[in-house]
Amino acid sequence: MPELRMRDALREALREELIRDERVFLMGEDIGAYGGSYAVTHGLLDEFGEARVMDTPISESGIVGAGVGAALAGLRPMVEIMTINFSLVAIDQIINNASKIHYMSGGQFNVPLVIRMASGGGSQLGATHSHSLEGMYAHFPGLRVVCPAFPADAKALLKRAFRDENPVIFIEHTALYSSRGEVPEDTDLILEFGVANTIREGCDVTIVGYSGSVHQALRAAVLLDKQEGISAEIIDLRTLRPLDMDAIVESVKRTNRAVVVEDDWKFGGFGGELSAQIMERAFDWLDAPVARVSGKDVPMPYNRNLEYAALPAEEDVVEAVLAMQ
Amino acid sequence: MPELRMRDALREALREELIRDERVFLMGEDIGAYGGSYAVTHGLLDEFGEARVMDTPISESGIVGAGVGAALAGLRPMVEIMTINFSLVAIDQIINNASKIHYMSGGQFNVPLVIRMASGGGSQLGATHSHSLEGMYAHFPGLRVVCPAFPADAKALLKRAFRDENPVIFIEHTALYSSRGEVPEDTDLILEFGVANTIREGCDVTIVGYSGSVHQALRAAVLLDKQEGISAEIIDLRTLRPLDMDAIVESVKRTNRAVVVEDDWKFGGFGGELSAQIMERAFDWLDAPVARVSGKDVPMPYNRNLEYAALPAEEDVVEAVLAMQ
Amino acid sequence: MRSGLTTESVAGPAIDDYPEKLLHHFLHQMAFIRRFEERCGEMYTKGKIHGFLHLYIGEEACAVGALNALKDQDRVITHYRDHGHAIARGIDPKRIMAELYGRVDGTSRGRGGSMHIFDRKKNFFGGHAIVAGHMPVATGLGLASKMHKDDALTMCIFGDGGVGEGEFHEALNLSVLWNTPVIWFCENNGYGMGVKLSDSIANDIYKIAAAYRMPSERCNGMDVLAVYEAVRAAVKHTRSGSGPYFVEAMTYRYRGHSMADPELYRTKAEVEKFQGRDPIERLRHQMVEAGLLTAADHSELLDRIEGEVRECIEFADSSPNPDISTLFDFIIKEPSNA
Amino acid sequence: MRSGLTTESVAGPAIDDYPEKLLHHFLHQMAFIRRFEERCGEMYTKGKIHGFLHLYIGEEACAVGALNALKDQDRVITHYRDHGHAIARGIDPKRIMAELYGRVDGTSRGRGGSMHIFDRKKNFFGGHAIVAGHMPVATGLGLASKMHKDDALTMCIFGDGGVGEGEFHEALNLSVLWNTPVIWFCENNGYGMGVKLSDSIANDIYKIAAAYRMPSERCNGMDVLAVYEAVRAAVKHTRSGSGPYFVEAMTYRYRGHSMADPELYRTKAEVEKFQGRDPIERLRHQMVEAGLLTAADHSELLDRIEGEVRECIEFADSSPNPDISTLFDFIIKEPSNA
Ligand SMILES: Cc1ncc(C[n+]2csc(CCOP(=O)(O)OP(=O)(O)O)c2C)c(N)n1
Ligand SMILES: Cc1ncc(C[n+]2csc(CCOP(=O)(O)OP(=O)(O)O)c2C)c(N)n1
Ligand SMILES: [Mg+2]
Ligand SMILES: [Mg+2]
Repeated sequence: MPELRMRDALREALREELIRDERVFLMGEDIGAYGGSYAVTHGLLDEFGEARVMDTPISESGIVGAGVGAALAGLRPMVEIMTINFSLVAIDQIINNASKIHYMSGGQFNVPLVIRMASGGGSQLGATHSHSLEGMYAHFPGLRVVCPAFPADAKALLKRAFRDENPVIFIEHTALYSSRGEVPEDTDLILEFGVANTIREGCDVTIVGYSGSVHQALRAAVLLDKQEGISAEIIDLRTLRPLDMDAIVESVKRTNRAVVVEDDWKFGGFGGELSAQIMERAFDWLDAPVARVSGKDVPMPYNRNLEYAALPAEEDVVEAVLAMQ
Repeated sequence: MPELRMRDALREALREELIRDERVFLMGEDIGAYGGSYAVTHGLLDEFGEARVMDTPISESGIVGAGVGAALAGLRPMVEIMTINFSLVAIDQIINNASKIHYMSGGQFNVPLVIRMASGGGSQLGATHSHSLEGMYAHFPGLRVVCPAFPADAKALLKRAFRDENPVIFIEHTALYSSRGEVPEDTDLILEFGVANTIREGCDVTIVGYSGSVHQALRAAVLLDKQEGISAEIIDLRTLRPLDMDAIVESVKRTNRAVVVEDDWKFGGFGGELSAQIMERAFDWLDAPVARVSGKDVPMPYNRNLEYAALPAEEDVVEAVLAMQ
Repeated sequence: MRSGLTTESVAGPAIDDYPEKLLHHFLHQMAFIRRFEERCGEMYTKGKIHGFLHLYIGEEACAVGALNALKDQDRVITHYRDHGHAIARGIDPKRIMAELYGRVDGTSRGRGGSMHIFDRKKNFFGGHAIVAGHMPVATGLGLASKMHKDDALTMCIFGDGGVGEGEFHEALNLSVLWNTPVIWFCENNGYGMGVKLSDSIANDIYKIAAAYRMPSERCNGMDVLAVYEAVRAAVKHTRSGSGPYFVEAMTYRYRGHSMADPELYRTKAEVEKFQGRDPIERLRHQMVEAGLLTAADHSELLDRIEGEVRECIEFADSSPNPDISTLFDFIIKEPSNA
Repeated sequence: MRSGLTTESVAGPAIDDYPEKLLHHFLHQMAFIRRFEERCGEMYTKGKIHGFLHLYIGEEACAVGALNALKDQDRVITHYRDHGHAIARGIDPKRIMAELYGRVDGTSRGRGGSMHIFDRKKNFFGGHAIVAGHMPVATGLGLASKMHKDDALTMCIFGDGGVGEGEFHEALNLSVLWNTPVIWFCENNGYGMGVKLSDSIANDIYKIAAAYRMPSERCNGMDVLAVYEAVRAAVKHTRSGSGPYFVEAMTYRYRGHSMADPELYRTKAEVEKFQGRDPIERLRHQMVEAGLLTAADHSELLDRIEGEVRECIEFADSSPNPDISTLFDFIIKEPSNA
C-alpha cells in the first residue's frame, strides 16, 4: 500500500468522487488558483476546470447557502470553509437550513452537502484562528460530523460523505495534514459512519479520542506501557455523529476505566457527552470516574509556551490514567 | 412585595439601569415603536427617547458588532436579539469579538456588553424558531451566561449584568415571560453571578435545572412527594457560566442521586457537562448514574403533539428519579 | 434623495392587452388568497392554528402577478409570509391549510407549519423563517440550473426588512458573479415588523440592487398587471441567459405583522389610505369597466371561493395529527447507494 | 462597465503644496514600514516569529497617507495586515515586534500576535483576523462618538476581499442610517488571498459603497499624497457631522498573502509592473526633483532606519516569554463596581 500524507489522501478522495459522479463539484475560497490554503485541492482546478472547482469570494454564508441550494436541486456540492473558525459566519446556513430542511419539508427535500473544514490549534494562530468546534456541530440533529485521524480513514470517510443524503461536516485537523499513513488503492473503498475503530487493544484503561487527540492517546499509551506497565486500549471514534457508543461501552466494561481526550475546551465540550454516556451505560463497571483530558478553558494564546500549556498533551493523558489507579 | 410578570421585572431592571447609568443604552429589532416582540421594552422608547432606545434594521451581526464597538468606546450597550435562533447570524461577533478582545488585547480593552435573547420552544414555532442554545454559549471562555427562572432573579441578575465588565449572554425563556413572582422593590438589589439557588430542600435526590426546566423540576418534586414519598432537592443554577458546581456537589453528597433537566437536545448538550462534573467530584457518593432529562434529539416539530413529545415534561423527571431507586 | 414609484394608482398596463381568461384567473387567485387568509386568521383565534401566523392580506397582487409569469419547471423559494405564494404557485390549498393545522395531510406532514410550506412537485422550495437566510440558497438553486443547463429559473421572494441582512449582499453579489438565472423579487410593504423602511435601509432598495450591476426595476405591487409585466421582463432577461434581475414591488400589508402585533407603529389612517388602493378592487373595477365582469359574476365568484376555502378548513379539520411514533422520522435520510 | 482610477502614475498632488517636514515624515514612515516588514519576513524564516504573518510591503502609502490625516483622539480599527497601520499610528515599533515574537513586552503581552495588534493609548482598536468582522465594530465606535458628542472619528481599514462578506453591507448601511463619524478605508490590492477582485465583487467597490448614499471616492494608493488628500477630504466631511465617507485606495502587495503563499495565482511580470510604481520611490523621486532630498540625505535616512529596526529586533529578542502561571489572565475582567 502506498503511503500518503493526509492532504493527499483527501485530494484522492475528491478526485475520485469528481470522476465517479458528475453531480459532484467543489466550491470554496482559494481552492482553485491559490491551490487550497492547505493544498488539499491542489491541481484539481487544472484537471476538472472552473465549472467543477469554483473559487469563491469571501462569503462563507453565501457559499454554504449556495451549496444548500445546489444540493436541493440535485447536485452533490462540496463546500470548503477554509477553517472552522470562519464557519461561525456561516453557521446559520448549516443549522437553520442544511440540518433542518429535510425535517421541515416532511421528508420532501434533502440536502446532500459535504462541508469540509480545517480545525484545531497548535500553530500559533491566536484566539480567533484556533478553534476546535466539531463537538459543537455534533450537537445538532440532522448533521453528520466526521473527524478522521488517519489518511486511510480520511479518504474512505470523505468518499462515504459524498454518498450521503444529508449534510456532512467533515473535520480535518490542521496538525495532521502532513501526517503520513498507508492508504489502500481500492477506489471503491468507503467506511460507514458510526463505526469506531479500536486502534490499540489493552486491558487496564480505555482511552477515547477523535481527530488530533487520537495521536496524543497513542503516544500516551506507549509511555504508559513503557513506564508503568499499564496497557491502554484506544478507541478512535472517527465520527462524532453518529456516535459508536456501543464500542466504547463494550471496551470500558472490560477495562473498568475510561479517559476521554479532546483538543476543545473542557467546559461544555463533547467530552462531557462521552463521559456522561459512559457513566449512564457502564456505571457498575467503572472503578473510577471517567476522566476528561481537554484544552484549558482559555481563548487560544498566541505565545508558543502558553499555547502549548493550553492544549492537551500525552503527559496529561498519562497523568489522568495514573490518577485512576 | 409586589408580584410582577417576568417581562415586567425585566423591564424594571432596564428602566432602573437606564436611569442609574447614562452610559447604558438599548439597541434591537422592534424594541421601540413596536414595543418589543415580547413586550419587555414596552414604553421605554417614550420614556428615554430614540438616542437610548434604538430600533435597528434586521442586521443581527451588525448590531451586535456595533454593541461591541460602543462597549469598547466606554458605553454600556444592551443589544436585544429577538430570539436566540437569530443569534446564529451574529455568533461570530459574540465569539470572535466580544468574548476574545479582552484576552487578545492583553487586557487593554474589554467589552461590557449585555446581549439579551429569548430562548426555548413550546409555542409551536417550528424547527428554526425553537432552539435552546444557552448551553452552547456557556462553552466559550470570556462569556457570562445567565438563565433566570423567576422574575426576582431575572431583575437582580439583569441589573448585575449591566455592572459587569464582560459580555453577558442573558437568556429569557419565552414560556416564562408571563409567569409571575414577587419582586423586591429595592432598586439596588443585585445578584452575584455563579451562585446557584437551592429552591427546595430534600434528601433523596438532587434535581438540577435552569431557566424553564426549573419549573418542570418543581412540578416533578411535588408529584414525587405526593405519589412516592420521595423528597427531592432542587437547585436552580441561575448562571451556567460561571457555574456553581460546589452547590451541586454538596447537595449530591447528601442525596446520593442526581437528575439534570434541560430543554435542549441531550446529545452534546450542557447536561453532559453537569453529569460529567458530578461524577468527577462525587463519584463515591453516587448510588446511581446521574440521569439526564432533556429534549429529544429532533428538530422541533410544528405539530403540537409532536412538540410536546419532543420537550421534557415533569413526568419524564419523575420517571428518571424512580428508575434510580 | 429617495425617489421612484409608490403604490399610488399610477396608470398601469391597460387590461385590454390581456386574454379574458387570464384576467379572470388573476381575480380568482387574488380573491381566493384574500379569503383564505381571512379564514386563517379566524381559525387562529379559534385555536385551530398555532405558532406564528403571518397574513398576506393586501399584498395579493405581488404573488399572483409574479408567480403567474413563471413556468412549471421554474423554482420558487420564499420567506415565512408564504401562503399567498404557495397558493399562487398552484399548491393544493387544502394541504396548505392542513399544514397550518399541523396535520399529516399538510404539505410537510405537519412538521413545518405556516412559515415552512414546501412542495417538491411544484418546485416550491419553502417557506423560510430566518430573514434573508433563503437568499443564498436561491443563488445555489440558480447555480444548479446553470450547471444542469436546464431551462429552469429561480424566483426568490423576500421582504424589505430582509435587505438589512448581510446575506442579501452575499446572495446578490454571488448571483451576478456567477451569472445565475435568479429573479430577486422584493415585496416592499414598507415595514419589517414595526420598523419603517427608512429606518432600515439607507437607499431605495432597487437602487442598492442595481449597484451589483444587474437590471433592477421597481413596480406597483398593488396592480397585478404591473407586477406581471415587471416579472415578465425579468423572466425574458433571465431565461435568455443574461443573469439575475431584481424587481421591487411596492405594496402594503393590511393586517399586523403576525397575529400578535399590537400595531403601535402605524396609524389606522395610514392603513386605510392603502386599503383605498386595494389590488383586488382595482382589477375588479377594471374588468367591470371593460365589460368583462358583471355584479352577478362577481358575487358568484365570491360564493365559489367561500365554498373552496370552507373545503380547505373541513379537510384540515378531518386530517389526523401525526402519530407520536413518527417523532424521529425525516431527521436523517438514509443513503440511497451506500 | 468597471472603471475608475488605477495605480498608474497619474499626476498626483504637487509636492510643493506640502511642508518639507511633513514630506520627510512621510518618506521616513514609509521606508521604516518597508524595512520593518522585510526584517519581519527574515525573522519568520529564522523561526523567531510564528503563526500567520501578513506583510504590508508595497502598500505603505495607504497607511502613511491615511493615518497622518487623523488626530490623536480619533479611533483606528483594522484587519490582520496591520503592522503598517500600527506603525503609522505611532505605536512603538519595538512593542509591535515584541508582540510578533509573542513576548511580554508586546502590545498584547504576547497574547495576540501579528494579526491582533492593539494599543489603547493610541486609540488603536486592533488588529482583527476575521475578514470584515471588525466593520460592524467600527460602526459601533462611531456610534459611541455620536453619543458622547466627542470630536473623535473612527477610521476602519479593510481589504477588497472583505467586501464579499455580509458584514460589509450591514456595517455600511448602519453607519449611514445612524449618521456615524466613520471613514471606511478600503485597501484594494487587487486580491483576496489568491482571488482576483473581479472574481469576488460584481462592481467597483467605491460604486457599491456609493449605493448606501455616502460620498465615495477612489484614490491612487501608490501615491502617499493622493491618499493623504483623499482622506483629508473624508475627515473634513466626517468631522463636520455629515456622516460616514468611503475611500477606496488602489494599491498592490509585493509579497505573498502570508509567508505560506506559493503565489500560483499571479505572474512575476505583474508584480514587477507594480513595483515600477513603488510609492516610496515615487516620493523620494519627487523630493529629489524638488531639491528637498540629496543622495546623502537618503542613504543617511536608510541607515537610521536600519538601526531603528535593529533595535526593535533586539528589544523583542531580549523580552521574556509570558509565564505559564499567567495562562488564565485577561479572560474575564473583574467587575469594577460589583
Ligand atoms: C434573522 C432573523 N431576524 C429576525 C427575525 C424576526 N422577524 C421575523 S419577520 C421580521 C420582519 C421581516 O420584514 P420583511 O422582510 O419586510 O417581511 P414582511 O414581514 O414585511 O413581509 C422579523 C424581524 C427572523 N425571523 N430572522
Ligand atoms: C471570515 C473569514 N474568512 C476567511 C478568512 C481567511 N482569510 C484571511 S485573509 C483573507 C483574504 C483577505 O483579503 P483582503 O480583504 O483583500 O485583504 P488583503 O489580505 O488583500 O490585505 C482570507 C480569505 C478569514 N480570516 N476570515
Ligand atoms: Mg416588509
Ligand atoms: Mg486584498
